[in-house]
Amino acid sequence: MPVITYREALRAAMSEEIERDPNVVLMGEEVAQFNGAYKISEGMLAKYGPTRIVDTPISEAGFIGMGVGAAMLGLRPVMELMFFSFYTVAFDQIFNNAANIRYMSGGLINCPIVLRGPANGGTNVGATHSHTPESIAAYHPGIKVVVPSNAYDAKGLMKSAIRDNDPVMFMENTILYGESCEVPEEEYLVPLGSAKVMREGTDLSIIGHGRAIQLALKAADRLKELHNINAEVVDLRSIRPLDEETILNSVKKTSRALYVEESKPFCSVGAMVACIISDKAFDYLDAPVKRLTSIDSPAIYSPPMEKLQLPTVDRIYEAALAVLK
Amino acid sequence: MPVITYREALRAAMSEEIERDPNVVLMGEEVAQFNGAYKISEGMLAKYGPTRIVDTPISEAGFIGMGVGAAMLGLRPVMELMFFSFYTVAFDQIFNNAANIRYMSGGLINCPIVLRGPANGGTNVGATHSHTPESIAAYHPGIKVVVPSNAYDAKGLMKSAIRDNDPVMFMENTILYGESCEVPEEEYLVPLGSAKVMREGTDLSIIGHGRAIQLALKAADRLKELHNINAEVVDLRSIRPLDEETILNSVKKTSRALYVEESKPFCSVGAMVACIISDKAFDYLDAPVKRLTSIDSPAIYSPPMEKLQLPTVDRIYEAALAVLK
Amino acid sequence: MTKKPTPAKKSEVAGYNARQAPINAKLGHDELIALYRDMVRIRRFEERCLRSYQQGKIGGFLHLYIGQESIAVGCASVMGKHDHIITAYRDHGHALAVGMGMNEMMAENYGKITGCSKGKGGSMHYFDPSRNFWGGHGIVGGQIPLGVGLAYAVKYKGLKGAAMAFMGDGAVNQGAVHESYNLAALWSLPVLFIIENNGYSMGTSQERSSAGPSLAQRAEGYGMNWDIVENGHDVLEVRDKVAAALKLAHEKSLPSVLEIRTYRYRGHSVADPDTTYRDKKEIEAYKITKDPLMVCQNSLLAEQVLTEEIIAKIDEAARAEAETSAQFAEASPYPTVEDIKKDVYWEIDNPADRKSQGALFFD
Amino acid sequence: MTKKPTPAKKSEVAGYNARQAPINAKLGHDELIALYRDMVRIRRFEERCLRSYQQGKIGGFLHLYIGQESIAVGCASVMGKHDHIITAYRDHGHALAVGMGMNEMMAENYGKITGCSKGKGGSMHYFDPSRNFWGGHGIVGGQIPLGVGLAYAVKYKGLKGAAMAFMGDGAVNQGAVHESYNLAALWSLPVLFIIENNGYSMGTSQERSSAGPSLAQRAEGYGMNWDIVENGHDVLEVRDKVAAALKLAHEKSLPSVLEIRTYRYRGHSVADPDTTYRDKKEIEAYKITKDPLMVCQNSLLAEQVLTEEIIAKIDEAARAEAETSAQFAEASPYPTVEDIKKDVYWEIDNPADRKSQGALFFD
Ligand SMILES: Cc1ncc(C[n+]2csc(CCOP(=O)(O)OP(=O)(O)O)c2C)c(N)n1
Ligand SMILES: Cc1ncc(C[n+]2csc(CCOP(=O)(O)OP(=O)(O)O)c2C)c(N)n1
Ligand SMILES: [Mg+2]
Ligand SMILES: [Mg+2]
Repeated sequence: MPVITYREALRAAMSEEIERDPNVVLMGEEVAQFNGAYKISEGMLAKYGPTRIVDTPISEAGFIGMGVGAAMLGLRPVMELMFFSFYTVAFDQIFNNAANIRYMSGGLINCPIVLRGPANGGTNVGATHSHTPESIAAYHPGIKVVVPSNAYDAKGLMKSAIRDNDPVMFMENTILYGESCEVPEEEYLVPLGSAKVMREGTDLSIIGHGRAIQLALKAADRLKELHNINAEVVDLRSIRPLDEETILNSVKKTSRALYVEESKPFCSVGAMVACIISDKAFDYLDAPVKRLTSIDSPAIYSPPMEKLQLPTVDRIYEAALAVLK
Repeated sequence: MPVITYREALRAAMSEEIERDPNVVLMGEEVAQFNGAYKISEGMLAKYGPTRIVDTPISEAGFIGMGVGAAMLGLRPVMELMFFSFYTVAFDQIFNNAANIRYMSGGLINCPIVLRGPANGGTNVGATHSHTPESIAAYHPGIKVVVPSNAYDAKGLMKSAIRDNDPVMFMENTILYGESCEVPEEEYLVPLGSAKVMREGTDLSIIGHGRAIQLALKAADRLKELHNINAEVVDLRSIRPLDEETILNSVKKTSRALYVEESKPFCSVGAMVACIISDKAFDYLDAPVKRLTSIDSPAIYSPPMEKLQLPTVDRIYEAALAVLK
Repeated sequence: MTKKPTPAKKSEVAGYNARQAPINAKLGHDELIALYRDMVRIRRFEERCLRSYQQGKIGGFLHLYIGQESIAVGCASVMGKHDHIITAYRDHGHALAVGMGMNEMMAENYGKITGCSKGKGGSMHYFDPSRNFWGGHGIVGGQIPLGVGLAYAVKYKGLKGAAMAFMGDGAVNQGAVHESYNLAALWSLPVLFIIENNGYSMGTSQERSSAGPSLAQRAEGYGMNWDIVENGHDVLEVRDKVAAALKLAHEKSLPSVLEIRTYRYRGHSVADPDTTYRDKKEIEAYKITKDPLMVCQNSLLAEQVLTEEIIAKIDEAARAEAETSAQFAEASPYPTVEDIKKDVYWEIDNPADRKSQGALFFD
Repeated sequence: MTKKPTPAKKSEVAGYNARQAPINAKLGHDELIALYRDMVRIRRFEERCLRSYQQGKIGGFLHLYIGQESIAVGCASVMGKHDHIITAYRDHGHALAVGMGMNEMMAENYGKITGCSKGKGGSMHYFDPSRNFWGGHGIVGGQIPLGVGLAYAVKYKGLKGAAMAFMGDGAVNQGAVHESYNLAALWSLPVLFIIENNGYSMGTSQERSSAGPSLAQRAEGYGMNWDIVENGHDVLEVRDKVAAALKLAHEKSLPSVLEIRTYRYRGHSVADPDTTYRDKKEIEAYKITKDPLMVCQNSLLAEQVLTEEIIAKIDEAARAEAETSAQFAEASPYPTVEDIKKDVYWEIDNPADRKSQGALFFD
């Protein structure tokens, strides 16, 4: 199977869908002539032309709202936010218009739009550019939220997201863009709402989403190596819809759970999942569900400190040991 | 003690602080000449003049950002959002500028701003006007979030919020504006971050915030009357800072907890509090922490349905019984 | 400096007469009467809404369009097959003008399942995609980028059409509006930004909210076509000026800003006491000299297109239609608790076609 | 339609000579040299930053101001006691121009605790309230309402001062900028909106992002004063035009929009390959004919204000200062893990004065 990067996987998914459906367009700042700030769309302008790959001015509220309007009339816009953090200036268009238009119209209107871009810290770009808005987005009924942790999922989920008739917020990660894994050449879809057991285990469940999963897998290796602890690692992949079944099955098996994520702690996805586990697997738990998040402050710039602010393999490893105590 | 409304309490708090500190100004749409869309500022223009009570155009990002800039230079603006829902168009100014400016400047700059307005459903104004953003706001380190459930707290918390050197989001409730309680004539402050046991009990803890507390008190009466169940009711009053101690003490006493709030369920404040309780009072719990929220959809317009979408005394009563089973 | 007098309107050509403009000159009696009738229907519908509101049958806000009927009717009357409309919460007039029925509208106001949005949107959120009507939006200015998107889609599909995106005089100071102007002008999108300048945003007079010589003239900063419809109460002038802008959009894919001067008779919403910010006399003066219905009626009477008899019939029919709609609404059922979670996700409403898995709702 | 040629600049008076403008004519040799020196210091500092970045000492983005030095220096040189500055992420020039030290700036870039923001903000987020410098902001256009707020506070306090709010040519299409224009014009706030038009927003040329005749001219829609500084590379012309707008702000409390034409030599940020969207020749042509340092140097040489010897000394001193700052940064410690949670809440950092209770941080 070919090994490709997360970046290439995203590009392949968008390209295939653009070829498949004439209503799919990719829009955003610098996606066309500049080939994308993070080169996700490299070569796509040359291949698909300026009708399908569209550079926008720096007007996120304007162009995302425009995308919502176009989606109402049948287009399927894929909107790149250069950083997902810039959703802050388009918040109203996303959470009032995209999220609510179906409801407020009594089901008359669909909004098949995808908003995508990197939603992570760790690249020393400071507090305004390092938002992790998955819990905020998923708070809103009407919205779907996807956070792929690897190239295979990135491709399969992106294709599902573009074909989805509901608005999907697709949160990528600049640090993962260059990471590779095996990705089949044949077409495949990863359905939204299916979590994936990335590593089987019996002693505790490390559940999480996004890049934290990659770190969790390393921490799990270390737990095995140093303590012969078998950690199961579950990647949500999709926050809303949420695969509660896979989460609960894992915890029922292991009786202990740790949630890992890059979010800030207050009202994060991890808090929600911990709350679901504590409720629905109450009788199975041998210890409280623990969480590991970024340290609770705006993203610090200082490069070595930002590394430590985010979850690390060390911190996950320590937290896992604490859950087992 | 005089009995005054929540509306009057807010007005009194702002008036006292305006008289006390020449840097306090009240700004917002229709706050001056129109006397406030919900008449919170009635009479204040006449009393304090147009320098202190300022009507703004419909430009929330512009005028809230302006408030942040003025706060950096020493003003203490109290900004009315006619509906708190309109924070959606000012999201960037609030969560990037107000929340982060102290951090990004390494502590050189303070932002003593208060954003206030009604953040609730139940008045049949539809999905775009009925946001409950307390979990979203409190997700952001740098921000403080307050949700008073009665006139006494509204006054004491507002005065504390205006004197606070950090940005405070002060979430009111249109349905409570007309509700009264005893409020002392002498000056008092309610500190941010102190929860209040509104009703003592031993059988379960009903914890919550905002108007849901008023409903919880009625449900508690009914539990007592019909089943001789003694429910303790704890009002957070402040979401961030959060009074974990009062919450945990209550649950340690009762061993059972129900969280009630008007939010949507996903990643709500209740999820966070349930997660904290399940973690820190793990050994005390006789049953999983349960939550009661609004039904998970955008706010419906239909008046009788919206009533049912929100927490009701009936639903709280039933949920409490379920926790005790 | 910011309070410069309004400049001479581009369209104030000496001797201009809307009735003689080609688009109006060609109108037959039936068409002229239809324009009048549509305005009467809006007014009678809203008067009936007001009664229902006062009876507590309608919740939330009720923003009446009374006084502005000539705009929605004039604009809708020049719409072609691929032209679209989107507006704010003051949407009854536009909805009726594009052909929506009073029953589904009134039922919506009552929060009934038979409403155009199944009782989920209310008075501020009417929609009818089958009639190219895209709402009905509550966040001031928030609908304008959507309007640009409608225009974008029309152009993308190669259709000869345009979007008319309506807003109030207070809405022009929202950032999203400015971003929309730039996008439309930059990409030559067939969109008409139509400002219904009724002089007030809630209790704020237009001069207290907007700097600059006129609202429409801001278009110049984007190199965009603009015009002011001084006599917005004249349905024929509205038709003429809007048709000209539509033509630019259809034939050259160019956007325009049109500022239409108008007036609202009622408070901002029905709950607004409407006593603090304007003089009763101001309202009366407008009613007497510029009421859209009366102006139209008088000129059609003078032309002998209308007769007192026809007028009475139209009025009676409109009242009856409105009354019937109230009865329809009254008799209709509310949505059920189960309905609350419908129409949130397409996938949930179409379970046979659902591709995703897992929980989409929580509690 | 949207691509109209730029109109005649208001300020292009025949025979205009910036050197003879009163504000410049009165400058002594030392002052002229100081202007030159400040520009050299910015360039040498940034060149040193670039080396450190390439060595991996600086993380994230590095947006160099090289080519635009005349603007920050010209503007800062006319600032009075109550004048304030706020800008975007391309902030090194403004910081040095207002008097911040290279050490604290370089240390900030290195993420050290000795940095002006204690290593928390990085290159994009410099601040120095003691020098009326309010950042350094990363969200395009987001700083502009804050600039209006600075002006509001100055006016509120009855001080004779103004705020200069800087932005790029790409930023003008953010909604917050438009809202700010309207507020400033409506309320007559003493604010200068200064657009540093370097022709590009990242890889997008100005014509591809903004419709309309010129960026500055959008001010007319708000009845606001505006001007274009065609020769933005000439520090004296910048001084003259900005001083005029400042005067309007100080004396009449009026806002202005100034568009200053300039150019950046480097990529948008250092990581930008800068090969896809402009021709190397375009850069070279600018460097040869309009480099702000060379233009200033040449004219001061011609006036015999500068000599080759002074030039060399200034250059040497600036290089040494920059080198020292890199050593300072290198030698400084990083913040600690404990520092991560400082400077979030005033109350936590001032525990003796804390009034609130409960947990402010979570895990
Ligand atoms: C972003 C936002 N801010 C404020 C409001 C509250 N609000 C609703 S309508 C309105 C006045 C709008 O006036 P205008 O645009 O002139 O329209 P009109 O009501 O006159 O038709 C205001 C302030 C809102 N709905 N959305
Ligand atoms: C709201 C927002 N959108 C996008 C970006 C990413 N971004 C940073 S700088 C920039 C270009 C800005 O160009 P311009 O305003 O001309 O300033 P210049 O870089 O030329 O100084 C972009 C797109 C951002 N930081 N904020
Ligand atoms: Mg109006
Ligand atoms: Mg630029």
